[in-house]
Amino acid sequence: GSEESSSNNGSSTGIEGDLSFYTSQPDEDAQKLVDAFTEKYPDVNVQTYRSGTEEVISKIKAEQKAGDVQADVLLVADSVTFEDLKEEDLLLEYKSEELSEIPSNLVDPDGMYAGTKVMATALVANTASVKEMPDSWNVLTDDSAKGKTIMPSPFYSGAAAYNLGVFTRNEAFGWDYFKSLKENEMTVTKGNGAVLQAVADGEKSYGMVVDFIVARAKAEGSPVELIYPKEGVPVITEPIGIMKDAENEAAAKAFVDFVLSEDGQELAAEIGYTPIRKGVDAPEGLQTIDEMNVIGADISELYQAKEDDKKEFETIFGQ
Amino acid sequence: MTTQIKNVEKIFGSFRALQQINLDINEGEFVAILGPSGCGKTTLLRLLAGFDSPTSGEVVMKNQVVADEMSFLPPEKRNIGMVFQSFALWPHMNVRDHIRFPLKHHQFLSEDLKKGMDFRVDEVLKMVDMYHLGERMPSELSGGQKQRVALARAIAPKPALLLMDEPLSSLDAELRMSMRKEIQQLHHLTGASIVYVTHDQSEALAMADKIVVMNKGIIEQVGTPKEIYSSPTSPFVASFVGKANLIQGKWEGTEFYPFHQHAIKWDGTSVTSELRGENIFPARPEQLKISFREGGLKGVITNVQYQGKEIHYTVTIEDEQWVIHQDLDAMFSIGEEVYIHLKESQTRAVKKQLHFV
Amino acid sequence: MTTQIKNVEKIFGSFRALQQINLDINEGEFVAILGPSGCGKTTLLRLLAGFDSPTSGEVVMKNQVVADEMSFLPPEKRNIGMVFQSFALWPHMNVRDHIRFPLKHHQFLSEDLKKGMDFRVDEVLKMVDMYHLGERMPSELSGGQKQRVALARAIAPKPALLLMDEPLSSLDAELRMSMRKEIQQLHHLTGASIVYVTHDQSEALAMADKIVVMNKGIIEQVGTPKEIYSSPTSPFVASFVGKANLIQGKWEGTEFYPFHQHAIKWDGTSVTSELRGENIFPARPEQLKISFREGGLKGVITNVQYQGKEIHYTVTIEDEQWVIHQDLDAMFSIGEEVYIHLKESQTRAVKKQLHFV
Amino acid sequence: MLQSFVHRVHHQNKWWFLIGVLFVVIFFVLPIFRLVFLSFSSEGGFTFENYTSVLQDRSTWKTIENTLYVVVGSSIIAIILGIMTAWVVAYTNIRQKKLIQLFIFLPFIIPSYITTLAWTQFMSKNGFFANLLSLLPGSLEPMNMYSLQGIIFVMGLSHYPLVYLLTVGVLRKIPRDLEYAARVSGSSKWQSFKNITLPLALPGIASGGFLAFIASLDNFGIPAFLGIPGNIRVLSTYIYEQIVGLGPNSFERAATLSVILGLIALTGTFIQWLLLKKSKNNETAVEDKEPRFLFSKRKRLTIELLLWSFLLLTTMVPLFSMLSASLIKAYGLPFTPEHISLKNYQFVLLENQKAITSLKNSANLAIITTIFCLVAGTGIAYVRTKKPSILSKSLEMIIGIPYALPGTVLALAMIFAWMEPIPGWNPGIYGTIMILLIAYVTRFLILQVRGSITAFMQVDPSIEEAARVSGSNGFYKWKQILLPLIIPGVISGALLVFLTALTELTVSSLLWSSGTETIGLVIFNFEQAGYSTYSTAFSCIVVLFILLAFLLLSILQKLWDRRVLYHDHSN
Ligand SMILES: Nc1ncnc2c1ncn2[C@@H]1O[C@H](COP(=O)(O)OP(=O)(O)OP(=O)(O)O)[C@@H](O)[C@H]1O
Ligand SMILES: Nc1ncnc2c1ncn2[C@@H]1O[C@H](COP(=O)(O)OP(=O)(O)OP(=O)(O)O)[C@@H](O)[C@H]1O
Ligand SMILES: [Mg+2]
Ligand SMILES: [Mg+2]
Repeated sequence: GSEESSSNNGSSTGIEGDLSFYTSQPDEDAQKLVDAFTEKYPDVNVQTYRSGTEEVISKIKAEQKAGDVQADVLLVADSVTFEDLKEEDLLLEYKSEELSEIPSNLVDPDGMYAGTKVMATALVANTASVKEMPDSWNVLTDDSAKGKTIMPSPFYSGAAAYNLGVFTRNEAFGWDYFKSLKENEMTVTKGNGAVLQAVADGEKSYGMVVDFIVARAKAEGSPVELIYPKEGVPVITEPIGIMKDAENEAAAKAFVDFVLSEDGQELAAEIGYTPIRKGVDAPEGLQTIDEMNVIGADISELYQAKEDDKKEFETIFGQ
Repeated sequence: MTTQIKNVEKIFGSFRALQQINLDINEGEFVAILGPSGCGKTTLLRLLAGFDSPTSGEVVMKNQVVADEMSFLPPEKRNIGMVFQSFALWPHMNVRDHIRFPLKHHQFLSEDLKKGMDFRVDEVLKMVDMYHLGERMPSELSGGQKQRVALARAIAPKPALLLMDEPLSSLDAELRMSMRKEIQQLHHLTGASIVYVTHDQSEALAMADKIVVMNKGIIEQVGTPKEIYSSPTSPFVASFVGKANLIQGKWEGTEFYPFHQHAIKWDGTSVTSELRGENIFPARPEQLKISFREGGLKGVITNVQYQGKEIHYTVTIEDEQWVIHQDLDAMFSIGEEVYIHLKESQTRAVKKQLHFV
Repeated sequence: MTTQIKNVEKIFGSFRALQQINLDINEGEFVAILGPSGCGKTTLLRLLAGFDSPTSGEVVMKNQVVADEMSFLPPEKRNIGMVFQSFALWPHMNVRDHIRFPLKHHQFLSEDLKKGMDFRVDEVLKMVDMYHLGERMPSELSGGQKQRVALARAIAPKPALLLMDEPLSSLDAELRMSMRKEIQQLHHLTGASIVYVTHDQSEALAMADKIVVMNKGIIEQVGTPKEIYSSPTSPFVASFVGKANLIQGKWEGTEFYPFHQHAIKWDGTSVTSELRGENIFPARPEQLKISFREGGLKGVITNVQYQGKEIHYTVTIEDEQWVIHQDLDAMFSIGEEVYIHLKESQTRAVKKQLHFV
Repeated sequence: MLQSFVHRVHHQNKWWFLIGVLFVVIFFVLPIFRLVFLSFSSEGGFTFENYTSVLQDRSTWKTIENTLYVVVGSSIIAIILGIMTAWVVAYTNIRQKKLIQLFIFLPFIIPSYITTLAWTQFMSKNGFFANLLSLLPGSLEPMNMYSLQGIIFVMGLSHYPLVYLLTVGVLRKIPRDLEYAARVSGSSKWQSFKNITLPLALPGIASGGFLAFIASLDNFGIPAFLGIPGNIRVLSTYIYEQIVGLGPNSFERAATLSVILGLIALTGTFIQWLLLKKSKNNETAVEDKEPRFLFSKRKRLTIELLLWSFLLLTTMVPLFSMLSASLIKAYGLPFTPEHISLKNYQFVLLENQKAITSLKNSANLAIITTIFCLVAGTGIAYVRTKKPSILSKSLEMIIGIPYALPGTVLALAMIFAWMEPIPGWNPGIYGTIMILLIAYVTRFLILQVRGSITAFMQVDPSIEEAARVSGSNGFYKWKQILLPLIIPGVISGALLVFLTALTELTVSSLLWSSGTETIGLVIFNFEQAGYSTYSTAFSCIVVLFILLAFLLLSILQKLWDRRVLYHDHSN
């Protein structure tokens, strides 16, 4: 319905029509976001497709191969993924006005995508089995934690792959860190959810995991504690971008603006995420972007080295 | 319904089950197919029914080709009924439903049967003496009872051509007699053509208008019961139907010299030229007589079998074993030396009653 | 193997298939069970085999109770073999494997059979004339061929008790004869006890040491073939086995006055007291004679059936239908008035040969 | 006139034939062809490069090896357990067979991630089983679940109901006399089982075993959960890794691996054919539910005890872990009264719209899929058994492949095939619920086909011939003769289709669109967002829902049995 959106008759905003939104956010969160958006733009009918980051991207690529990408707006876990789409020339350049309030290192300089929130990968500990909370990533290589640690697999989780790239490019860690993790019998599991479950269960004592799900579980009463290690944490930003051949560009842009706007960011915080916009408070139990000690690496380098990193990881963790 | 089988051949894998079969079944005719186990009777019947198609040759019904190598008319379009040798009862249906099924679905059912369906079910059930077992399932029936259901199912819709594959083989003599009568009555009333497979020659002789004797996939002889019984044209028919002892010897005109013994001369007027050509005299067990009176062929009694109303003797003559039936008037024991004569009266009697049935 | 059936009863649902059955089967005895369709023959055999247990009563083998209401010895522990009426061939095994199977598994197999297994398979295959079909699967066999496989499988291991349920019903007369001989030979050689179910009285008469006549779930009479045939103790046995015409009349000692006609007097020395008590004279079709000679019972010929070596007449006498077999010497036609006599010789002949077989 | 009949019959058959071929081509050949095509393509066009690179990779061979271990091992476990349970239920005089049957199905309907999780907890170093073992002498340790054995074990347990379901009916239909014939021939119970019953039950066993085989090939949840920590890759997880790796050529590599997996599935089909080659029709019987082995009270009790402990272990372990997780306020809290609440159920049922929608969607999808498969699958099975030609055999082969492919791959193939079936023409199926329906039919048709083939293999041709000489070769032959005889097998197949379609996840996760979420997706979404308490609560509701459906079905079946089959005298 792009031809309708160009004619400004009737509706207050002038933005209307169908908007196809692909995302990897949890269902409920995506729903809240869409609800808030349509409250503001009642004439836009948002169709959501939600799945894991990997499935979403596969779907888009399959659609591309089959001849027609259906998505207009895309919001998935990490920037490396977007880097890949950018490479394949699937994205539309859009520099939203709201970008001025977003840290520039979390935004693509070419305007293809921009972060929407901050998710740090931190340490989780089981409060029943760990009496003294550690403050460093090194606890994972400590003898006392031998066989009691767990992390998500970079083969299955985009966030974990990103973390792998960041950690190994950081002097304090490097590949040696992962070698010692292996020596300390680190278990690798499919995703963040499984890591949290294993720690909450008491099957493991420590895990590497995204911060917000720990905060949620803790709030509900699970016996877990969230720790931001002093060396710093890698963060992913759940970037948002517009697909190149989006049918409803106007609505897509409005959607991106909304997500980055103050309203949108407050909604994110309300749901339980650390907002990316300066001046919006983080929810209970999570650090704000200002409090965090972020460790990072060059995105395009990460993107280029992704396959090699995974291979290296496999040689270390393979039997 | 007139049916013709023309030059039909049926091959299973490499086994030739039927060869060069030619047969006409006329409207209202009762044809019995007689032959030893494995000779191809069932195979022939299945071709007539339309379950299989011939490897070559054709089947014609009502002057229309219903089956050849290429295509065939399916059974349900042929106005037939069939009693399966293996019964082929439907395990989930009770006796009554078995008989009702063809009445409901047979495509050539007459109007009055359509109306009086329940009446017909009862009638047929009574006919086969299964009225009291109408609600039984096949698994609750005895072997003979199953066969009677199969029979009842086939005859219920009064088809134009009834194919029966040993329909009475599991029944006792008494029941078999009464079933025979029922089938004959049905035959008379409906004018259906009947093809009746049996291994029991007395059944074939008693019921059929025409008997087809088969052996190893070919037809040996076709004829009326009398022809088949009294004038076999092949040794096989003579021994299979009449249980005849095939006696070697020399023919001179209508005279026969068994074992080329010139002292003994039998009258063989009724023996067919085909058998004469093979230097054989077919002597049925009841055509021979055992006595101590000299002048016959000399032999020794080697086996005696009591058969109630008669006794079956095995007599060894010149290294051959003949079977002779005698009534109970005279008695012989194993080892006794006896003389064998041809009963004069037999041949004459047979001639006499040729005009009879 | 001695086997006793004591007071056995078998009930299916509400149907009483066997009642009060008492029977002894002695070591090496050949017992034929004869009876109409549905009388309980198969049921009895299945009890002996150990497939079912009796509702009450017990089965004893070798002085050991093998089945009563509570428990039963499984078939494989009984040293038996069985021919099933429905063949029960294994669809996934070829003919040869069918026969090899009991040889491999039978728990009472003699040492020489164990060694010469393949030889025995060949031997049995030849016995039933199936040697050339050893590799065939059951689905590729004709009805009679299947039955022969079932027979071969049962006799191959030479069990001590052979149970045969109509083992020859699908075979032609010739083959049946030769199978009979094989079975008798086996019987003599192995000394096995045989229980042989049949609906064919000539088979029972010819083969059995002892005949058990059953009807509607009870045993009517047990006896030697001769006793059963010549001295039936119940009207059922007389008519079922001997096809006797049950003639009403008055007995005075051993004299019988048919239809209470004082002018005609028949000698009934051989008739059992049981039948005399019921005022019945059992006259088998061949015991009567039709003639124009006055002095017999007057009747009218109502049906004539040609039977090859003899003719079966139906004669109506005082509203009753009698069946009389005559040889071909004399001929009568439908509607003719005739006189019926009792053949004098018959009674005497029967008496004479009682010492015979 | 007769002549024209002959021709018309042929004509009609041709039409049916054409429709059938068209159906298979569109639903099966097209997606598979797109996949094979992809495996041979690169930016530059046709190439073998994907194959050479995949096959030169050492880890591919290691993966194939693992896959074979897992698939063969778990199929063997499934077959053995399936036969044993089927035999006990079909032949012995144990009590409560209906209930037992229900317990046998349960592992099949509990989501496999729950089963897996439960077993890892049960078998963990300080879990229940370890405690049990410590009571025994010797230093026994529970099996390490993160290993090949662990994967094989859990997969075998999850797939044995397939074998059970297709075997139990076949066993009941074997005429008693065939076993008795073996017993009078002197063979013991075990020998007659081995030589007679087993070969005669082959149609069911081979079908069930084949389904278990290809189900293990496509299974992703178990090897993902247990294999990643154990660093064990099988084809399904490896393919997934390729796809989500998002490198250049990732799809092409995935397609190539899928073709290899498809070839393994075909091997399964061939093995199945080999097994079935010798199997011949029995004389036709109805299901004989009377027990054939009457065990004494004591023996029966022993068997019942053994069976029930097995059933309770395989169902109650996961079921209890699922139930307790769903009743707890927050994950990880001990299962004590103060932590128990129904708030998760409240959330799922009342506050979350999607859960209820998904129940409706999945039920609709499953029912329509089942009905469609029932008709088409039974038709195909009929042709396959009555006219075993090369064509009908290839048909069976092709239909089996989509069930063996990993769901993700099939979903991708569906997108390729259905978004623009003809380049430039988008029929508007993709993006609606229709695409899910089509995908389900494509994926699950084989379940019905196998179920129905199994049933047809038990019907002797003479049964049908008798109906035809009785004048019926159409509707009534089917309704009154064939259907009643095949219905148990057909229902088994339909049940499998229904149950698997109901909780399908992997295919749906790529093909759904808003408004068409399914049960599997909702559970998956909860799980991914870290709400295991919700996902277990919802799983419990689903299991309950299925149990109710079962109850309803068995009542319906009773009515059908009573009304339609045996006492239908009305027309
Ligand atoms: N499918 C088959 N494959 C190979 N041979 C077969 C097949 N069906 C039948 N035959 C053979 O064809 C011959 C004829 O079989 P058919 O069933 O017609 O015999 P029949 O005359 O009915 O015998 P019976 O009196 O024993 O029933 C037999 O020798 C049989 O073994
Ligand atoms: N399961 C059953 N339920 C009810 N009745 C049965 C069952 N099995 C057999 N009968 C009945 O028991 C009676 C005896 O059956 P059986 O099979 O012993 O007869 P049979 O003497 O062998 O007859 P045939 O010569 O016809 O084989 C029959 O009337 C039969 O209908
Ligand atoms: Mg036959
Ligand atoms: Mg019987």
